[in-house]
Amino acid sequence: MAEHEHILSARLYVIIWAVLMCLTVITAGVAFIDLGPFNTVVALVIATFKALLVVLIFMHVKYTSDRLTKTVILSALFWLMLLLGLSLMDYGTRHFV
Amino acid sequence: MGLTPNIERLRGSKNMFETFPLWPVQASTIAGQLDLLYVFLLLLSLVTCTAIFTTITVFAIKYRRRHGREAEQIHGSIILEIAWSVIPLGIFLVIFAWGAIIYFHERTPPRDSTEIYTVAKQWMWKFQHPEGQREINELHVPVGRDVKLILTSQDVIHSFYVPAFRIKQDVLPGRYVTAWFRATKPGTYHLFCAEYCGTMHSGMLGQIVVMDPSDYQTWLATSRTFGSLAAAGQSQFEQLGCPTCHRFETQGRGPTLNGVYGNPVTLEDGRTVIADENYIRESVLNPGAKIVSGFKNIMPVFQGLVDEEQMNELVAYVKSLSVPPAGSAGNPTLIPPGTQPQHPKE
Amino acid sequence: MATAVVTTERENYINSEYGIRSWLLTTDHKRIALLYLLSITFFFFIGGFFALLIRLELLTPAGDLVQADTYNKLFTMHGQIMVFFFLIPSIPAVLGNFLVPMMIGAKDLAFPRINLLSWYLYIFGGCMMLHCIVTGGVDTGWTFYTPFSTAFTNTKVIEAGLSIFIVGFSSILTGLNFVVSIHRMRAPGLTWSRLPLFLWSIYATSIIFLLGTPVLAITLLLLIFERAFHLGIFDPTRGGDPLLFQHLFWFYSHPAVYIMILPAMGVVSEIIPCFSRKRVFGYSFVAMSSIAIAVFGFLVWAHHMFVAGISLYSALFFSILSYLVAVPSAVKVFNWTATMYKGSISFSTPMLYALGFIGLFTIGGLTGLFLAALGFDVHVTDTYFVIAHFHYIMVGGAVMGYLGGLHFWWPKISGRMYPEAWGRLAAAIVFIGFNLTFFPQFILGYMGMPRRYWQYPPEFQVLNVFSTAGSTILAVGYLLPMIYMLWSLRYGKIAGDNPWGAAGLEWKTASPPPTFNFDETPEVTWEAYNYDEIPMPEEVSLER
Amino acid sequence: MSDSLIALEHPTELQHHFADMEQQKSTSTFGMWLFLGTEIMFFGGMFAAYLIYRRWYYNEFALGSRSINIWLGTINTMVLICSSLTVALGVRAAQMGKRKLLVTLLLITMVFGVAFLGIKGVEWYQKYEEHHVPGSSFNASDLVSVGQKYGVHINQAHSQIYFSLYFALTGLHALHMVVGLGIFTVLTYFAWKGKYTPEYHTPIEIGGLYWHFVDIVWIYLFPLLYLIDRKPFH
Ligand code: HEA
Ligand code: HEA
Ligand code: HEC
Ligand code: CUA
Ligand SMILES: [Cu+2]
Repeated sequence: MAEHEHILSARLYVIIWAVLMCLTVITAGVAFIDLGPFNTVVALVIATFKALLVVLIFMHVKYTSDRLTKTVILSALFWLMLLLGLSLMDYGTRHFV
Repeated sequence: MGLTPNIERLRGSKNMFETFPLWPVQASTIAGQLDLLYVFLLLLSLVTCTAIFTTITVFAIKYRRRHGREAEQIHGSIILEIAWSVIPLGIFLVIFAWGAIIYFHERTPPRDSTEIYTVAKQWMWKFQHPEGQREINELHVPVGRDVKLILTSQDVIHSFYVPAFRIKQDVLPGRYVTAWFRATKPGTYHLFCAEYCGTMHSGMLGQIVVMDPSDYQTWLATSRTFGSLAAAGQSQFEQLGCPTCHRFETQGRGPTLNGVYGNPVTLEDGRTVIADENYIRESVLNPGAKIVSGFKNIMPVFQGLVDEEQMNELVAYVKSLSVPPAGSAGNPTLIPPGTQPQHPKE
Repeated sequence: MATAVVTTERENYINSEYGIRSWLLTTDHKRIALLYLLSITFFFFIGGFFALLIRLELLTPAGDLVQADTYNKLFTMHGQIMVFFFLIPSIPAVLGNFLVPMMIGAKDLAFPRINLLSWYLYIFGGCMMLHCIVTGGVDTGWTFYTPFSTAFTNTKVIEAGLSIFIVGFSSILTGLNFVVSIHRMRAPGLTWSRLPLFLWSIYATSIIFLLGTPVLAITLLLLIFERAFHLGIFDPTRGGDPLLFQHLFWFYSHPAVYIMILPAMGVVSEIIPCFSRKRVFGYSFVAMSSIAIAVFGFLVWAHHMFVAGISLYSALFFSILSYLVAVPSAVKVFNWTATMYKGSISFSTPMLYALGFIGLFTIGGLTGLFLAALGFDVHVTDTYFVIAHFHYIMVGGAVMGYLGGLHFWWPKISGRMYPEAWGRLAAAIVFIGFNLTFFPQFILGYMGMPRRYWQYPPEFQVLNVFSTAGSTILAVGYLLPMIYMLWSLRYGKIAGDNPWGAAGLEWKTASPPPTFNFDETPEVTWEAYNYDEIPMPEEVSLER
Repeated sequence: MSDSLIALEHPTELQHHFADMEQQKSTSTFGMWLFLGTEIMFFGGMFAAYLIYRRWYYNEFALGSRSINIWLGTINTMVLICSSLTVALGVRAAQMGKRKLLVTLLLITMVFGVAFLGIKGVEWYQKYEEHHVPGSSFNASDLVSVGQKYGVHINQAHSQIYFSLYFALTGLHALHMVVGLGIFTVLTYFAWKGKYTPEYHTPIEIGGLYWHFVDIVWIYLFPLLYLIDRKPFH
């Protein structure tokens, strides 16, 4: 294993950390500006971006050669969407007919 | 009330073979349609099962282990695989469509049904007829009339089930749901509670008495009435002080309620909703949830001040203020204390 | 007789160590499997005992044997025990635990200590459930519908919920172990396309364990909070929606029914080729259909809620998807049948159970199609039709599969043969008793007899009497195997390493297997089910 | 087969049922990832409830969210991100075999973790003082009057649903933090004992995965609970 184990530079970690910190400030700040329905959108986009950074860099997913890890993450997210999407579908259409 | 309010009903016959039916009575328009689907499904299953079981039996006998005969290794066949996925799928879709059509029919009450408000509670059924009759655990309806039930529960989830009509609907607390039927055959039929609701779930029985129209008229005439439901609603309306805000000649502090029911309402946040029973219910119990555009949120919350039956009366009253067809044939209309055009009675 | 050999017996997982400690602290997957076997059997008989009481009560229309409240507790605890403490763990935790490492040619599961932990979780949850039963029980139905369970009943919902919450984690960890082991620990040469179908189905089951069970866990947790603190999440008087509970519950519990049936399908896919001496017909289709069932099984949950007040559109959606998920089941049934074609079929007990499985599962599955038809479901939902449907699949299907598998691998597990004649007799009794118990319930259901009824109108009595009679026959059928299998532990004929002449790595090691399964890691160079290369021993064939 | 024989040909950290270190490592990490997958679904059930009630009771959710201290929330987010950094660096230290650095970083991580829980505690205490803890003493009349000021109607029962979800989500998250702290205590102990080497440090790695996951959950909880509606009223 040791031969293809990536040791990332400490600098990269610190940069990512700095970006995450900034994004936290931004997301809190943006919440005070009225963007209509886009407030939620912006907040979630930022959150997703932050989560991606953590997953890809801190959790090394970007550097693993193992496709299985990615499959696991994606399928868990897919199943989460099933749960949320299909139950919301009921709530969203109750007023029809 | 004792724990076993309806137990006598269960102890009718003496010998268990006295009645031994194998098919439920058909007493509504839907029953026939449903039984047809059932017969189709039974035949289909019979054919499928016979085919599969015979094949297995034939193979089991023909290819049973014998000396000197080896099994022949066969790996599979794409064509067969496709055939036996696609053909069943096709059959399945037919069943789906058939079931869906009946369901659609079951879930859309005809426009001019008589509306009967039903309140379920542990462990009894209460019915409020539009003409003002009230019944407990017994519902009288005439043959041939479309009856729409507007159901709600006072406590837990119950389920309104009349096997002879092949209809069932879970009755939820805090919300109206509807079901409908048109009886086709006079008689007395079981009403079951089909959703488990506690100790006396199996005692939450009732009877649906289907009568010839003339008998029904007599029954109406002889049974005690409490004034029509909408009229009762009107007096509730006045007692609760609704008219201070809801006037009929003009828009008061609250919107006029004439013609609200069944029509779209524009809300403050720009959405439009159709004012159905649940909307009216919510407007009274939790007015803040949907604010009518152009009005302030000043209406008091009536949650806890009206019980389910009073709520039904209020709903019936507000509905009576709208012109048919949104109203219903069976419901006597009230003359609102305003200037809204009136429509003739039934 | 055979007892003389004991002294010369090879060292195996059973005799390698002695003493209670060596069992309670074992990390050997085979010993853990036996621990599960014992505990699950225990719960099966408790659940069965409740079933018998239910049936006795229903012998007469009036509620005369027990009180209404007692009856409600009986079916609740019957359902909860049978589902969560017997059927869900049955094949995965007993046969799966025993066989998965051997079938992949590994020494153990990936995480042996976690495996032991999941048994302890099971036992902990089980004891809690027993405690709950002894001190009062629950009466909500196994489905825990709100607001009855949160605001109305005064029975021990919290404790029952917690116990199921805990066994849930036992399932999750078991599933995790299986998926990881199957991915990472296969013997060299054992490619995915050479995997026995039992492993495919266990793999599919584990997917459901992993992605479904957590949702049940959180749902039960919310239920417990709601009941303890009246938060309002499921309580309509506080603005909550009782249907949300149903959505969350069935999101897990529909896939859970596939947890119960998939492993049994896997067992059948092993037995039929063995006793037909043939490769499975359409191997890859049978394998893929397991995965398809696991995945599509997550898309149909609201078919349990057609009359519950969901929207018309989602009802249509969930109905049509229920039909899609039935297709892979159909594919399996057809492939099993085709496997027998031109085979060389013998009828030992496992094969009888497998054939019984096909028949009863088909009937259960077909009636599932009835239920998925929207309009039809309106009439029969919450009646005995549903009861009959799922007992056909769960008792007629899954339990038969479990018993079949237990007989099939018994020689491997114990090193002894069970008595064949008794085995066949018991299989026949189970089959007859089963049909007598549950077939009348289809008719009852269509006639309109609601489920969870303590008393019922007299016109339903005749059919109920049949059903009760059948259940006593069934009880005999279930007691027999327990007795003769215990008997066989001591007096059974010594089984060879491969008494059925079966394919699969587990048969290539000793019976019972040594602690680390294989003396050296096997290398697989053949396809699964290479029955053309393995002869069946004469005894099996002559015995027919 | 005797154990000593196995020990001779196997590194001590290799469990008997694995062929080599590589297999052992990839097995354990895969196991952790799968577990994290189940965790997503675990939180998922509550997200479903959250989404539905947020749509139904937007005003209550918005005002409830306003009543939570955004400063504490933001600071806590930052604290967690810092802890994620130290964990990532810790894994790196383990990869390079720097024992002291590893122990230090693990300890700092735990300090951050405890700080997070402390701040969380302050926040909960504030809610407790405001009677915003769901249950018999729940009282959101303050929110009702805030609502009146801005012309939004607040139903206290629905506010309670918001706070229930708030406490359930943050509580469950905090529980994960506590478990994480437990794991890290053990890891620190073994790291201090010098158990982890560049060849064998899988426990650090999967412990790290867990910690990062808990961080990610928070990254979502923060906007979902604290930032529903902070924009000025007009
Ligand atoms: C192991 C358990 C198991 C399994 C595998 C299934 C499988 C199926 N179930 Fe079942 N079901 C339950 C256990 C199970 N069920 C339980 C426990 C309940 C009640 C829960 C409660 O309320 O307490 C229930 C309830 C239930 C309902 C709700 C009933 C109600 O309460 O109103 C529905 C509705 O759609 C349904 C449908 C199906 C379908 C379509 C399948 C399909 O997967 C079946 C697929 C199989 C086949 C179709 C047979 C093989 C096919 C062929 C041989 C093809 C040839 C056929 C033709 C060409 C026509 N089930
Ligand atoms: C895996 C699942 C499983 C299994 C195996 C069974 C097995 C059986 N079930 Fe079960 N059943 C359910 C799952 C299962 N059931 C579920 C989920 C429900 C719904 C619950 C609810 O509504 O909430 C239900 C409901 C249910 C009902 C409906 C109750 C009602 O709605 O009012 C009935 C009625 O006949 C019934 C009967 C039986 C019978 C006769 C058996 C038989 O197969 C059992 C045979 C076994 C034995 C008879 C054991 C033999 C043992 C002895 C003879 C010794 C006993 C002595 C001691 C323990 C000392 N079951
Ligand atoms: C203090 C004044 C006030 C009182 C008393 C009052 N309402 Fe209202 N009502 C309003 C206002 C203002 C609105 C519009 C804003 C809203 O939707 O909440 C309204 C809206 C409604 C609506 C929705 C109407 C529409 O056009 O969509 C119904 C139905 C209703 N009220 C019924 C009642 C009933 C029944 C009562 C008595 C039990 C009642 N109201 C008492 C002020 C009042
Ligand atoms: Cu009411 Cu069951
Ligand atoms: Cu289902």
